[in-house]
Amino acid sequence: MSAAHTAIGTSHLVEAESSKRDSAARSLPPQTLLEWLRMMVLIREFEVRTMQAYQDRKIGGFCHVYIGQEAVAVGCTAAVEHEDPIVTAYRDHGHALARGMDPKYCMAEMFGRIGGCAKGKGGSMHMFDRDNNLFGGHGIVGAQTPLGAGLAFGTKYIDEVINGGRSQRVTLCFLGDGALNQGALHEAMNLAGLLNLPVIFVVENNGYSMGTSIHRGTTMADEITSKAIGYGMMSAQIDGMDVMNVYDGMKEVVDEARATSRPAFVDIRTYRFKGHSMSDPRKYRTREEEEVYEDDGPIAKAREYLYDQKLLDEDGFKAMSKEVRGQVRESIKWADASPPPDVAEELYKDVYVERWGPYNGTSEPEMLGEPGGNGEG
Amino acid sequence: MSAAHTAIGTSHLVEAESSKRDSAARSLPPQTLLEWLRMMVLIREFEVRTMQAYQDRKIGGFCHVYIGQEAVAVGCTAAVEHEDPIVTAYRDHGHALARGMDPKYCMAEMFGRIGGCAKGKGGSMHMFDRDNNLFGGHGIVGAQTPLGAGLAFGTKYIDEVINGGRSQRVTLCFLGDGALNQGALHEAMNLAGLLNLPVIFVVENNGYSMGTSIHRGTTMADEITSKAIGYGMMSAQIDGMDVMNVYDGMKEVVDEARATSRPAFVDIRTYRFKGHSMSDPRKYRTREEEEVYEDDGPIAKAREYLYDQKLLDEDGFKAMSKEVRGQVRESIKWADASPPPDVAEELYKDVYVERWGPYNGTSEPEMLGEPGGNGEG
Amino acid sequence: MTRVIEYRDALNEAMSEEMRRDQRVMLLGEEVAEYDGAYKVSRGMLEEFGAQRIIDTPISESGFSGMAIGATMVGLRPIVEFMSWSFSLVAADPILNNAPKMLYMSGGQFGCPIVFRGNDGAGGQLGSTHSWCVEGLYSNVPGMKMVIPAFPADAKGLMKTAIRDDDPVFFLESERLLSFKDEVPEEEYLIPFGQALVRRPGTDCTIVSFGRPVHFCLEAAEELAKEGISCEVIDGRTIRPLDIDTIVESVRKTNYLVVVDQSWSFGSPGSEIAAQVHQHCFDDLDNAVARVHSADVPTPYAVELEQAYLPNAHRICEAVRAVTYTA
Amino acid sequence: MTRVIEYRDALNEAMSEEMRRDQRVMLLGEEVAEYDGAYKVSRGMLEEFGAQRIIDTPISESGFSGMAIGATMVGLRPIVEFMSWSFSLVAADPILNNAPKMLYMSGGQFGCPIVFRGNDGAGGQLGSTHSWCVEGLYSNVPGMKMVIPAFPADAKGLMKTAIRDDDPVFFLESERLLSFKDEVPEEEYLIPFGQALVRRPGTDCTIVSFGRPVHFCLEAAEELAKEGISCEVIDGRTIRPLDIDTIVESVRKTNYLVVVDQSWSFGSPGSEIAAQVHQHCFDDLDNAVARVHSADVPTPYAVELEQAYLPNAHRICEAVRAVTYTA
Ligand SMILES: Cc1ncc(C[n+]2csc(CCOP(=O)(O)OP(=O)(O)O)c2C)c(N)n1
Ligand SMILES: Cc1ncc(C[n+]2csc(CCOP(=O)(O)OP(=O)(O)O)c2C)c(N)n1
Ligand SMILES: [Mg+2]
Ligand SMILES: [Mg+2]
Repeated sequence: MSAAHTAIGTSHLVEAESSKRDSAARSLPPQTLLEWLRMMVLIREFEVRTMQAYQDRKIGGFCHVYIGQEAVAVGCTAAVEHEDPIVTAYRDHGHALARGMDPKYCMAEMFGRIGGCAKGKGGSMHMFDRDNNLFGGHGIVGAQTPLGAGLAFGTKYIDEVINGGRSQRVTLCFLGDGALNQGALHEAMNLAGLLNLPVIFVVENNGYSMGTSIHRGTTMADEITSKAIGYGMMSAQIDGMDVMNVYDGMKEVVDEARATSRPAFVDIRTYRFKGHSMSDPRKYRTREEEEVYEDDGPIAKAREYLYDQKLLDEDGFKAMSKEVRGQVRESIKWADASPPPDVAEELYKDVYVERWGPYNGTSEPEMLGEPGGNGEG
Repeated sequence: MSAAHTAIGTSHLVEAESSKRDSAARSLPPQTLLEWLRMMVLIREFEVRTMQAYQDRKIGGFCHVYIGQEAVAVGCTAAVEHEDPIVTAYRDHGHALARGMDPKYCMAEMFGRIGGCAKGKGGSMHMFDRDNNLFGGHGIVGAQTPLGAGLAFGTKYIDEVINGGRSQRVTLCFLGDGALNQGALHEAMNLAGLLNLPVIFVVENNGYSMGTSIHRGTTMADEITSKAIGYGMMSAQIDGMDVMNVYDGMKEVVDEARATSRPAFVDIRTYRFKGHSMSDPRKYRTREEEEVYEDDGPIAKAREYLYDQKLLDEDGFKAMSKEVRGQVRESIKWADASPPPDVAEELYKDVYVERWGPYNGTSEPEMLGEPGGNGEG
Repeated sequence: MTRVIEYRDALNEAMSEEMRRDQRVMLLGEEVAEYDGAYKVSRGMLEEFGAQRIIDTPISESGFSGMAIGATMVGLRPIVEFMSWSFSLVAADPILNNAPKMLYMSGGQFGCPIVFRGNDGAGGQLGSTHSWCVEGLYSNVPGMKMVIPAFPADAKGLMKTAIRDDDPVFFLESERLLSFKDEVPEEEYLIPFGQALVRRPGTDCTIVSFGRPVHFCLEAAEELAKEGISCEVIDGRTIRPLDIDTIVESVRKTNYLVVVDQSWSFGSPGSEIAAQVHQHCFDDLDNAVARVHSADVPTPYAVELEQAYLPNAHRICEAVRAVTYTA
Repeated sequence: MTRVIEYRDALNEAMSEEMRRDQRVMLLGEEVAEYDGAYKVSRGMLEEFGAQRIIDTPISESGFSGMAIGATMVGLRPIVEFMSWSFSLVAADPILNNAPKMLYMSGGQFGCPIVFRGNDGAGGQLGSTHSWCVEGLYSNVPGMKMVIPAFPADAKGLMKTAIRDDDPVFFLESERLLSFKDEVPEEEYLIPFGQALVRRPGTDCTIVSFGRPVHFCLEAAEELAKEGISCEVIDGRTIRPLDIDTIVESVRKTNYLVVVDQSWSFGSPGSEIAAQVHQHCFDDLDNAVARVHSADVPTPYAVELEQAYLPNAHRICEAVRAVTYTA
């Protein structure tokens, strides 16, 4: 069996070469690049420990780790502002961490503890973080894509209609390559195109949906940007194994989407190093294929660059890794110490904003100030 | 407001010109062309009387007439074999007649009479005709498109797996331009592409879905064949106001789909002369726009050609029209005479193939001979 | 001050008032803007509120429902029109799996203040795919509220409440009632959810219903009154929350109950009310609760079949006579 | 001859036997072929039947369900696997608006012999969107049959009946039961639809349930027996058709009924059974029918919450004690 992406050997390298010439990432302060590396190491370490915790039955349900794809969440998140909404699928730990969620809330959520970002009610697939503008973690394949269009609709509406200015924010809507085949995505893309919504559909194209390689599930698998043509949408293909490349490619698309208030479609070529979820023997691909990708993983690549540029040395990396390990260890401790949600208190809570009773049906405007008002509160 | 299709003035004419040079239709026996004209006249007359009957409250519910689009059903049906399945949306009278349904069954169905093709249980939107391989009339926009893929899947499976031969039949799946924006279509197209299903998605692009012009509802409205690119599917654009042109264009696509067992996507440019349904004041378009299309309607066009070629003269056309009027009048009489379905007999019938009771769960193989057998019964 | 207006205009008034009050509210759906709504419910709203707040969508129920849900997450309060609830099946995932669960899944971070509205139930001979009573299907799901007004005044007051409500509201209108005219107060008012209304007081038998069939119940009660059977007719108004108390109170008085529910019988609001009333009134009932539903078959087109299929005053009268042992 | 095999293998055996018997039968769904099924239900079937009959699909539930329905119209008899019924919501339109209505809408011309099958109900901590009990939602709809086996032998016999049935069948399995082992006859057999089974005879109280919770009922009955309460446990096996007769017969004997239904309470199979039993046994019941359901909230992830959310033996025991006035 050949590698998941037949084109990876060629077009990816070309992309990477060309981006070396005029890279926005290269002109960023070294501290930023070091932070990216640190974040990727954090995600990796977090996920390794997540897998252990799952083996130890501290985590239940479905659990999908992000190992191998770190450069995507980190590079994409870096390319947008903190106010720009992000929404994603169930493989969402990386996005949560990259977006700034403290790992302890993420871990506690998976442990099903009250300290989790959703008080243990959501679980691994549903990471929400209002403060960090992360709008979930969604488990139904493709379901987050109309939501992504809606986030962009909402920010644009607030900026334009309520605040009377111009649209300022851009939404990143992540999806797996498997979601390409859900009708919801196509409806969302058409809506985004028609209504000029500043949303970027970011396909984390890891070449597989569960055991199905993209070639077996998706037409035009080698050129999925062709799916954007029918919606008159700009598109790009980006090598997702190089965080600087992800940043460079995404920055361009984000700037364009923000300036024009138009949607975009991005095919980021990546690879998941582990199984689909915790119970996947990965019979559908060869170990050789896995090695092709892992040898050239996103962390190694970023580290080598920083070594080359003398922005980091081995000791520095060791110290960074150690610190990260400590942080993740702390998050586990914290999660372990957090109590489970109290059944009497929590089971029936959060079903409705107000509990039923003789219900008077008035809602206090809370998010945007007074109704009819102009300011986002 | 400009005409519905901005491109119609140019690309349509080009199509028509080129097809004049080597037209398959032109080499058919004159009798065939005369039959096409007669069928278009029949559909037109049938629909005019349908509208009257609706005004007279003999027909209820939603009712969508086919006036203006006659060349599409007639040309497409002529381009396939009688064994090739056809499925369509709710604007389905034209397809039923073109497929060979006796107008009296179609009219009686709309009258809600037991003599209707579905015993009056379906109504205007649900014309089914097993003998003529018409698999409905479906009311939910886009719902028929996965069915169309399934009909092709089924015929291919029967031909290849059960009969051990090669795939022989091609399915025509008609849809409105409004259905382009239903996710189901996109899932169906991807499936058809992946599984090599011989199904042709025929868009009857009349430029409007209810009051919404295609430009307001669909991205890439001037070039909807771009929607096929993402599925690696062959596509064509055809002028739908000229039945010979429809036949020529479709014949090519059908032959190719049959030979290769591959799907196709066809944009047939047409126009509905009347409102969306019976209660549509058509405020969303100008009378001038309507006239542009009506002056050059499919019936006039075919008739002029036959006049030019001396295959028909005015008397002949008058005789034809008269005969058709008689036939439609007869169908109305017949429908009027057909009794309504008996409530006691029919209300609870056809819910299950066998009525419940102590149910023994055996089904007699009826369509394909003995189970496991090879022959299609 | 009241005046007599159509049900559709009561809806229009409620939406317009709320849109004037709160810029976060907007309306989207097929044909709602330039066409004034397929059933003219949003007549004139494009003109008043402009194309950024009254938005025509393509035929993409799943897409635009999900989009509207996403918009709530940054603070908007959309109203989504389904031309018919029958077309909401293609949007079942966003409306059932997203909207009513967002608050819970996110541990209370993101509510979903949205109104889904449109025609529910049989119109005139619309056939099998276009006649859904989605209350039979969707009322099973917690996290949303379900409203089904029978009168124009309720349509207005409940719609206003729905728009201000912080939870997702499924608002079920009836094509057959849109032209129904009745008194509607001119001023602003909100009708709380979860409060049924005794539309006609009576002593011998309780009849409870929702939405359009409430009118059949009133007809039946009129008819039965002539026979000396005094029926108390309760208009449930909301299905979630269900005002079981008002029903129970009435049954304690009349000792008989007929539930009239236009949805199919199996696992419906009708079965729920029957089950709950038996629970609460085990010692009060002098007969089992009787139920009148649409026939348990796909909706037929032919007018004779459709009439026999739907609940109507005649069938309600029969049920009341049977349950009160006066048949 | 019987042997002890897993529930998943009983399903596999049924499908394989029918596919050997009838070439019109094929299986399609996500990961059913090369991956042997996400839950290994179709293990080995690709090998035996080849890629034309065991078909991996993309993640397009609406598309492939509709496709399979179309295929029935030219004579095939597909089995469609939903990896989970929770993912069937995106396919609600084809499975509810097409399959169960095709025969009626076409005036008897086109039946729809298809089986939709997959995991239903909560798995282990799968959270809000992945834990649907679709019987609560879909059983309202006429035109389809609904099967929900609790034991491997039933899984086999009912699956074979489902495949041979000429109507659409919704076949609800349980992820939590797939590894459950029990005796299953080796030979071919068909179990008719609409026949409930008394799993445990008893005299003091009837408990009726469907699918996985039947096991909790048996546990509860065991527990209650120690307290001297003899429960008759009925396994409904099919929800449509519902074998109300067997339930009624039992209630006439025990005079008490507890319905255990893992779906949400409102408008569920549980409410339907309660309503029907009150109708049929008005004079036989010594107390109102009690119901045990999942809590009326979205499914929580945390294990403590999920346990409290789901029906279990403990809650069933409490319900039986309460209903029989022995609490
Ligand atoms: C509608 C729906 N169908 C099926 C599933 C089960 N499922 C969960 S993840 C998955 C594969 C998705 O693959 P992809 O989109 O490529 O994302 P990746 O796992 O590679 O990140 C499937 C089939 C689901 N969650 N939702
Ligand atoms: C899913 C769904 N949404 C909405 C409708 C209501 N509706 C019926 S026809 C129609 C317009 C369809 O336009 P088009 O596909 O272009 O077909 P045409 O009427 O032009 O033949 C709409 C919105 C429906 N039947 N199904
Ligand atoms: Mg993938
Ligand atoms: Mg159209």
